[in-house]
Amino acid sequence: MSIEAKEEFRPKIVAFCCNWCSYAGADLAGSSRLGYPADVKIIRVPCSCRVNPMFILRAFEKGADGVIMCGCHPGDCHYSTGNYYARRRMTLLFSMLDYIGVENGRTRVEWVSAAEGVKFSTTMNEFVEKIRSLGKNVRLEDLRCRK
Amino acid sequence: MQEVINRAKELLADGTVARVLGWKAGDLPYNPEPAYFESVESLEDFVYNGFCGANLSKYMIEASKLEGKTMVCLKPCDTYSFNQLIKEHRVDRDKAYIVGVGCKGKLDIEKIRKQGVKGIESIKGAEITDEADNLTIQTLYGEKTCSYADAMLERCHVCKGKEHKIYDEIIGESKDTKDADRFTEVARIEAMSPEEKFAFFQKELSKCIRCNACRNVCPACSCRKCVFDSNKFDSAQKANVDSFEEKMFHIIRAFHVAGRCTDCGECSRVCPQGIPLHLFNRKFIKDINEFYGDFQAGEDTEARGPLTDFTFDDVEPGIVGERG
Amino acid sequence: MQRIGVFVCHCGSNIAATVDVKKVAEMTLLEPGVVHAEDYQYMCSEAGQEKIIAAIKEKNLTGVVVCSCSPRMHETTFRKAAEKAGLNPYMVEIANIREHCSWIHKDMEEATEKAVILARAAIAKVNLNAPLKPGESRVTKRALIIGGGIAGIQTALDIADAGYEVDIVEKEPSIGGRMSQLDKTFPTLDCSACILTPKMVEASAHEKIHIHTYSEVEKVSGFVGDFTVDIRKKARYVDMDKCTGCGVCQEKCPSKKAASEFNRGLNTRSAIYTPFAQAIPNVPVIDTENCIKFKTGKCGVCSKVCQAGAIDYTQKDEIITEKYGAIVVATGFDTIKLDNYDEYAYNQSKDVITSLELERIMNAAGPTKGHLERLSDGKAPKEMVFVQCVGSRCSDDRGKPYCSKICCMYTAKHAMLIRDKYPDVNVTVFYIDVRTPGKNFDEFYRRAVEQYGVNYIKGQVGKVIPQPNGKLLVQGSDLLDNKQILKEADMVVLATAIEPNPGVRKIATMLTASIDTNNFLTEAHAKLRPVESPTAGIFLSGVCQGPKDIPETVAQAGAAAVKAIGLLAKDKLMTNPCTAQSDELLCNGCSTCANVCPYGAITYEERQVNDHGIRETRRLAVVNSALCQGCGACTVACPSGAMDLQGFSNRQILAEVDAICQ
Amino acid sequence: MSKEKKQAELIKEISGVNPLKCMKCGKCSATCPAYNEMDIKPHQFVSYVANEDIETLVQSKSLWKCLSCFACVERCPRDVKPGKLIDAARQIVVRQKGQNYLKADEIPELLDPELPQQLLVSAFRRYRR
Repeated sequence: MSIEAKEEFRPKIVAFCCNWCSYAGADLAGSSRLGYPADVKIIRVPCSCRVNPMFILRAFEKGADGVIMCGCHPGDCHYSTGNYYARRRMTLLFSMLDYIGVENGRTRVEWVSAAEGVKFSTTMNEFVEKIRSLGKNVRLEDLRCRK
Repeated sequence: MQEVINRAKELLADGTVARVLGWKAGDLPYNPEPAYFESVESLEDFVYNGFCGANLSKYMIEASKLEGKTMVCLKPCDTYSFNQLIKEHRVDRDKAYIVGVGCKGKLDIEKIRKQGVKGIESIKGAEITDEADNLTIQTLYGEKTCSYADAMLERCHVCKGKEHKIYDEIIGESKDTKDADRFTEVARIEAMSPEEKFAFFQKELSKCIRCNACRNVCPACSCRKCVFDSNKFDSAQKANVDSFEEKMFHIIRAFHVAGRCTDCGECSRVCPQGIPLHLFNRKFIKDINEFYGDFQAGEDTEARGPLTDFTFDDVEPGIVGERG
Repeated sequence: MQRIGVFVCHCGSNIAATVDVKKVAEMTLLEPGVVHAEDYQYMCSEAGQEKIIAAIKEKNLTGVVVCSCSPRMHETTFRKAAEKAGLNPYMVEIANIREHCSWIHKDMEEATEKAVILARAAIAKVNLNAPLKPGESRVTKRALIIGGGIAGIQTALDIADAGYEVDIVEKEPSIGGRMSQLDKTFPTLDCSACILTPKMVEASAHEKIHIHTYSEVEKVSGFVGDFTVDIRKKARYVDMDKCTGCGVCQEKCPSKKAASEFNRGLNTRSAIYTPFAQAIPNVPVIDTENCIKFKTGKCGVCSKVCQAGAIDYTQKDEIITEKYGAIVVATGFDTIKLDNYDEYAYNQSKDVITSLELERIMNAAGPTKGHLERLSDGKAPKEMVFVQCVGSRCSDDRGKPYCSKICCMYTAKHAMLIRDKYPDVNVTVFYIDVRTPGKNFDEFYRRAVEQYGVNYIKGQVGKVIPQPNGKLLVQGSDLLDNKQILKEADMVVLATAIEPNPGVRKIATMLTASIDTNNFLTEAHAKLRPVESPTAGIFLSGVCQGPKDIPETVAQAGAAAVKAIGLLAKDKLMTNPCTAQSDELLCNGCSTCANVCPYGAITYEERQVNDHGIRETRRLAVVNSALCQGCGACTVACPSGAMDLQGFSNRQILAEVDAICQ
Repeated sequence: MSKEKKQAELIKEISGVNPLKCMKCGKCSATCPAYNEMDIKPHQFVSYVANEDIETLVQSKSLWKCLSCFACVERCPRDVKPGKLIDAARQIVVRQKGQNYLKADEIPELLDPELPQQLLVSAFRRYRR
């Protein structure tokens, strides 16, 4: 058996956060120094309803191992109704990914308010843990995109 | 068929319509193709038989732009697509004279071939007026018979009903040919392990040659320019490879028509590779029905589609994992 | 190709302690389009901003990426700096390497790597940025107040006094609201009508205030500064201009069996009625459900007796459309229904009443002319029991989870008034806690106990059992004595929880104002913006925002007025340039986007297009950029990708995705 | 974990009640038909569990005086349900004796058609986990 240290799996995780609640929640997690792994990279969108399923599939195609979308809690959307549409879209998309055999834990939606820094941090920790346990995304990645 | 032709002649002659949208015989006995007829004489080529599966609703998008009315022949299930197109302002109701044509289930030549029938010369029993329960097929190797029901398209086994949802007049009788549950196959896949599901779709989708037939025939895929042909998402189509790309294409295609797809089954009918593409659309339909209540696109021209609607207590996306 | 400058901030040691800022600057220089990169102690400082300005000028930068704190913190600062240097402010993007990186990671190498990736994503985005210009919209100098209770009246008066036109829409036939139903007010015990009616008169006489009673808001469109509102003025069947308010019609009306809403159904009124004597306007309405003329076609007594000829049975609902710059919601409250609280026997006994009903009983203009008596037999009560927290502070689905806030004080008031007027009546109050934060509030409550001998028992009532002898057996607990108490009472008064007016959810939906699970309207910020809705141009006044008493309501009404005045005082508003736009060559005209737009910002028009030589008329989506708030719901709903969001375009977000997943 | 804490946790687990939700209104005691028979009153049950003094609770007379009429469960505005706590405390006593008197799986065999329905229901209520 090789004595070489096995390189730790460092997943690539994309988090779409709405500007008004979740991005602010992530800021709060930061200013409260509530850590989560550096594997998570946040993309700011105005609202969870801006997240096109195409963005999520594209992330996977380019080699992301997990994609999480965060938005305001239902009922609290800055644009009143955006997250309700996002909820339906993501439910259907996730169900479809599950249907074609993608491990269910690779996608997640979490509602995080601007006050929920703790929730943001715990959610990200959990999610990274989950992705680590699932391992590398091989079912959705386009191998030609691998560098 | 003659009744439809006669009526078409009348409508053309009295100027009610400027053209007739129907089917004409193809080069083989089982591949009639959609066609316009602009004169009484040209109607000699008009056919309407069991192989006229093509849904003519989508042709009305272009026909709506033409001068004068178009008489369009729609089968009961085609009228759902037509309604959906009205809802999306893609066709002009006033430009269409809808003749609801009778339908007793449409035939799938592949189903006949799968029964070992080769070298087909002619087929009897496919005429719409025929009461025969069997098809009599003249082949190079002699006469074969096969039951009409066994030769039907998959979609006819899950027929939505014999009722035309929109029409100006109805010619001919229709029959409800439903004898199966349309979600059986979806449920069978859902019950598989992730590995099995992945293997199943990997196998099916790797057959895809990105010919776009599914997209071009689909009455819901009526975009002037498809996202897969535009630079808006850097998603313009690429060559066929055994990778994620086909899945991306088919998931997004199904997603774009989710809540709008009437389950007409044209995508699967025209796929040259025989990929059961309707399984994507049906999955969305099944989920929509389960999560948000039964919805049939094209039932009417008013109802809000499930993806442009919501309730305050919709299920959370986490349901997908919880359901197991 | 853009010429991009990258500016990496140390934020003192906030960033530099965990992120190798020099390395970040160095690495970003390798990215496409980057022609300049530097780091500095404090980018947001005057000197830091100067560096950005200088670099933009010297190197002809077309785009700027600042790697610093959250864009929520300093995006505006850096955009302004860029603007000073002559660069379009929307060519600036922020990579958040503080809150999202240095503050949450400990390992320098890891944090630096992440900071580089975040910078790379921002660079990828800026590469696709285009200059944006905010639009301007005008402000209509007129305010709409929804609800004509004390909150609405006070807000209207304050706004009108500042010189702006104000319309009040009240759904009842008169303004006045709940306060007009109250008898006395705590903690001073002055008569409610005596302090309210002058305000009502003042509002109705104010030249800038226009009151629409018996009216409801039907439709709201538009946005801050420029709302268009349809108001339905329900048919009164009485001509407002002709009616003199003499009251003869009400007197002569033969149909007198309708339950009086104003008296909480404790007595009846005529079919043609004003809710109360001091109603404003003092013009009755005909309740068609009870009017004999409307039911059978025969009668017409009111018309015959009206000397002014004001009765008009043919009147129709009228819709008026008006433009407003600001809208204040002052829809108030009602008490909850007690159908789920069988244990208090409210539906079984007439002598179990709510506190609001007691207000009417105590009021000289009320159903008993102000005499305290049992509604079942008219007898004067000897034993009265008050039950606190009925339906308030309940975590089950029967009641409300919040404290209704006003009950402790009005119960002390009732107890005191009864003991004062009827010293022979024993008053017992069952309470869980007595909550009296407020000026002179606790003193008031102590007076009830010490001076008036009201018997306060700590413990809740479990059951009220009507007895065959007409009495009410009250079963409660005394937690301090650790006893179960059985008490015979003549009347039981329930301090019923209050809830926002049931119609408020519909109004909130029309206004796209957010509302919480209890149907209270949400503030823009719970502490710092308590009278504003998150939806711009919508302000909150009174109980629609949360339970409060009269002084608080009046204070908040004034605050809402000031906020509205602040808006109305402006001539123009700048609009967010990050709005949706439709590519006319891709648009199908299918209306899917319009279906999901929360602002009604998308309309359709038939327009001639030239699609690569094909000239045809097409149905196309058009975004009103003044209405669009930039949520992006339409961009995902659009199947062809025709709809895109400026500043957050599909390609920009995908570029970020690609940069992160690289 | 101390023995007291363990027992309190067990009661919370069996009853599914969070005693911290109690706002000490006393409606449970107000409504209890067996109140006068009890040494520890229904509302006090909640604080005994919250204070982890289960020993006193299980020694009390009240434990066996509760009729399980569930009036307190029905009327509690805070979802605290003292009746369920009492039920859980009774179970603890039963279990302390070293055995479960009934296991859910064995019930069908033990069913006696002569047995009154009400007794059965009350047995289920008392002995189910």
